[in-house]
Amino acid sequence: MKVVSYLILAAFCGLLIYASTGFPNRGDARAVYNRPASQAGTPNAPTHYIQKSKEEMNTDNMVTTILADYRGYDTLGEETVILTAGLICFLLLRKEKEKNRHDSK
Amino acid sequence: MIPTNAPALTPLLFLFTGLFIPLAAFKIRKLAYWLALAATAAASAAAVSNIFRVLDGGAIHYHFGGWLPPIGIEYVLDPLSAFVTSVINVIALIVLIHARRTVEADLPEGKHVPYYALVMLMMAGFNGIVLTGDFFNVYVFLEICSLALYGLVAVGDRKSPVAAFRYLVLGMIGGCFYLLGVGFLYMSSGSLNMADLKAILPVLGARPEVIVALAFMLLGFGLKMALFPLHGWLPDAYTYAPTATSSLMAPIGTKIGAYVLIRILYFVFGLTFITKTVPVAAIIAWLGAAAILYGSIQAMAQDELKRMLAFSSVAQVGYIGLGIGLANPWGLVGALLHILNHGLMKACLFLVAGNFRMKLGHSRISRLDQEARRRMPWTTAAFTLAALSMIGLPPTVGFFSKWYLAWGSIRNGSWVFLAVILVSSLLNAVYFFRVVERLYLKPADRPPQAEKSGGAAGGPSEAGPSMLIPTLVLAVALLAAGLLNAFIVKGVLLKILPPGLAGMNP
Amino acid sequence: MTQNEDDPIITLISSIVAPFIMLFGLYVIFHGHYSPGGGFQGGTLLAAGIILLRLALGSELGKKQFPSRLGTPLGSLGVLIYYGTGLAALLLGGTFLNYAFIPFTRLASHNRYWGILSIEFGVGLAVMAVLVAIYDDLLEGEPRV
Amino acid sequence: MSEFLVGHYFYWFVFLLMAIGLYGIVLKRNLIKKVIGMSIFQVAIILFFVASASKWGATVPVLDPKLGAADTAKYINPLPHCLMLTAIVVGVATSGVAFALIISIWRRFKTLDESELLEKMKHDPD
Repeated sequence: MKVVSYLILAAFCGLLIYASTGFPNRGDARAVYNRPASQAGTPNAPTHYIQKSKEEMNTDNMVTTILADYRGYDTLGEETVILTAGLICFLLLRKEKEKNRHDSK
Repeated sequence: MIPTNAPALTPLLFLFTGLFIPLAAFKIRKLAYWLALAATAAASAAAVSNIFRVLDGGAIHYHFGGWLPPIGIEYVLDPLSAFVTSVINVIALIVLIHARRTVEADLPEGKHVPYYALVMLMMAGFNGIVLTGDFFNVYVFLEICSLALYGLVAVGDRKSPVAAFRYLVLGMIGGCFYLLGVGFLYMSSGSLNMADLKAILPVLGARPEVIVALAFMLLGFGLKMALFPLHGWLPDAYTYAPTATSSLMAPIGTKIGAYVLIRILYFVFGLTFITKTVPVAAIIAWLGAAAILYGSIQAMAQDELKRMLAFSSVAQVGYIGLGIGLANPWGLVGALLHILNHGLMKACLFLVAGNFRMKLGHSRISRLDQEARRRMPWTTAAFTLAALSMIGLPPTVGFFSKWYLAWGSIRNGSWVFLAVILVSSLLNAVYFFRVVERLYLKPADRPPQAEKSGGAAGGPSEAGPSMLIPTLVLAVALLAAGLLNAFIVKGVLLKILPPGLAGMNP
Repeated sequence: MTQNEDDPIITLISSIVAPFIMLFGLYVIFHGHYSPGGGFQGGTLLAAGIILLRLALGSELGKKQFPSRLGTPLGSLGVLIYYGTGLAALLLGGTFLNYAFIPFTRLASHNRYWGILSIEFGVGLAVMAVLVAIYDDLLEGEPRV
Repeated sequence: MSEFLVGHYFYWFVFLLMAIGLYGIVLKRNLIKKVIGMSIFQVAIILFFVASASKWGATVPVLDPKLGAADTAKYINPLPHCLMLTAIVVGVATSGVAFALIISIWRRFKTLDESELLEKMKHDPD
C-alpha cells in the first residue's frame, strides 16, 4: 500500500514537470498571459485592469479594483465561504452550552 | 426586471436566504425552516420557468458588474444549465418538505438555524457552479457547497465526524487539483472564461500544460462526482450523515460533478480534443463501466439500507460516466436522462430509508420483514417503484436512460459496455429484490424483536403526511418521467447537445 | 489548560498594543484604494486585536469587549452589506454588483469608488466577526475541566 | 537551456512543495499532520499562481503617477494576486472546519491516530 502511495506521488510530480515544459519563462513580460490579446484575438483581462482601473474606478490599487469590482462576484463567494466556515463551527461545537442552559433552567 | 436577471436569480435567492437566516432566526428559531422552504420553492419556480425562457429565446448571458466576459464574470443560462438547475432545485424542494420532521428528530433545536442556513448556502453553491461561465468562479462556489456539505454530514451519527473529515481531506484535494488545472489553463492562454477558452484552445492544440490541466480538472471533479477509483469518501459520508443531509446530497451532489465534467469536456475542450487528440473520453467510459460493476457487487454485500444505497450511487454515477465517455449523442442523452432519473430515484430511496429510520427506529435490511410493510404500505410501495426504476423495467424512467446508454454502446460498437449494462441490471435486480422480498414475503416470525422496535416508535403507523407525500410524489414522478420521456428527450435534452454532436440525430 | 496566572507584563503590553492593532486594521480597510490592503486584510487585523485581548486577559474579560453570541449574526450582516450593495445596483437598473448605477455621486467612476468602499467595509466586518466566532467556537469545543 | 532552467526552477520547487503536502495528507497517520499537509499543499498552489504573476523589473500593482498606466510591463500581473486572496480565505476556512471536525472526533473517540480510530470505529456498536 505504501509503495502504491509513493508511486502515485512520483506520478504526480512527473505530470507536473511534464506540464511545466510548456510554461513560458517566469517573469517574462512578453509571455502569453501578459500580451494585450489572446491567441484567438480576444482581449486580455490583466491588460485591461492595469490600463483602465484608474479611469474607470478612480482607484490606484489594481488588486482592490479587481477584487471588489471587476471580479466582485468571486469576492462575494469568498465571504460566503468564510461565513460558511463560521456557521459550521457553530453547528458542530456549540453543544454543551445548549445543554447547560436547559439544565440551569 | 426578472427576465433580464433570470440567470442570476436562483443562486442569488439561495445566497440571500443563507445570509438572512442567521440574522432573522436569531430570536425566532422556527423561522429558519420556513424561510428555507420558501426560498427553495421560489427558486424551483424560477428554474423551471427559465427552461421555457431558454428554449424560446436561446442562451442568456448575464454580466456581473456590467463587465463583458474576459474582463468580468458572466453567468450563462443555456439549455444544459437550465435543465440541471431545475432538476436540482425541484428535488431539493421535495426533500426539504420531508426534511422538517427528520431534522427535528436528528438535531437539537439550537442547531436548526445553522443547519438550514448551511443547506441554503450549499444550494447557492450548487446553482452557482451550474450557471457560471468562469472557471475560477466554479472553484469559489465549489468550495462553498463542499464546505457546507462537510458541516451537514458531520452532525449525524456518532461516527459522522470521521466520515466528514475523510470527505474534507479528499474534497480539499479535489478542489486544489481543480484550481491547479485552472492555473495551468491560465498559464497557457491568459483567460479564465469558458467561452473565451473555447475559442483559444483549438489554436493551442495539444500542448503539455493543456493536457495536464484537463487531467487535473477531471481528477478534481471526478473526486467530487465519486467516479470509481475516487469514490472513497462516499459510502461513509452517505451512511453516517443525518437523513436530511444524505437525501439532499445523494441526488444532487454527485450530479454537479457530472455536470461540470460534461461542461468541460463537450463545451470547452470540444469533441475532437477529447476523442482524437487526447482520448480521455474512452478512459472515463471504462472507469464508468468499472464503477457500475464494483458498486453493484459491493451493494449486494451491505446490510444497512443507507450503505447499500450509497454503493448503488457509486454504480449509478458509473452509468453517467459511461454515457459521458461514449461521446455520441445517444450516450450523452442517456447520461443527461440518468441525471434526472438518478436524482429522482435516489431521493425517493433515501426518503424511504428516512421513513424507516423514523418509524421503525432502524434501516437494517436483515431486520425488515412483512411487519414493516403492513405498518407502512405506502412507503413500501414507493420503495418498490423506485427499485423497479433502478433495475430499469419499462414504464419507469430508469428503463429509458439505460436504453439510450445501451443504444449508444451499440452505435460505438463497444459490446463490452453493452454487456456491462445488461449484467448490472441483473445485479441491481438481485440487491433490490433482496429487500423487496423481505418486505413482501418474509413473515414476521420474531415477535419480541418486532415488539421492541414497535415500542420504540410508539405503535404501528405510517409516516406522517409531511414525510409520506414527498416520497410518493417522487415515486409517481419516476413513472411520469418514464411515460413523458419522449417529450423530455425531444423537447429539452436534444437541444442541449453540443454543436459537434447535434448533427448525428438519435 | 493550566491555571490562568496574571502576568502583569503580558496584560499591560497586550492592552496597550491591541487598540493600535485594531486602529491599523481600520486604516488598512479604508486605505485599500491607495495602498496594498482591503477588507480581508483589515478584518483579519481587527480580529487579531480582539483575539489578542482574549488570550491575554482571559475569555471572560475579552467577551465583555465583543460578546461571542454576536459572532455569527455580525458575520452574516457583513456579507449582507456586500450583498445589499450589489442588490441596490440591481434594483436601480444595472446588473448585480454594478456600482455605477448607485447614485453616490454624479460620475460613474466615483460611484464605483464608493461602491468599493462600502463592500470593503462589509468584508472587513464579516471577516472580523467570523474569525472571532471560529476562535470562540474552537475554544468552547475544547474538552476542559 | 540555461534560460529555460532559470525561468522554470521556481515552478519545480513549488511542485516539490505540493508533493510534500500530498505526502503529508496521504501517508501521515495523525489527523493534525494531515491538516498541516493540506495547508502546505494550499500554500504551494498560492505560490504557483503568485509566481506566474511576476515580471522582471516591474513594480507592485498600485498605480504610480510617475510610471503611468499605458505600459503594462511596468506592473506585475494583478489578476493572480486577486485570485489568490480568495484561495487564501478558502484555505483558512477549510482549516477552521478541519479543526472543528478534529475536536468533535477527539470528543467522541479520544484519539487522533487514524489506525486507532478505525479500530475503535470497528468495535463501536452502531
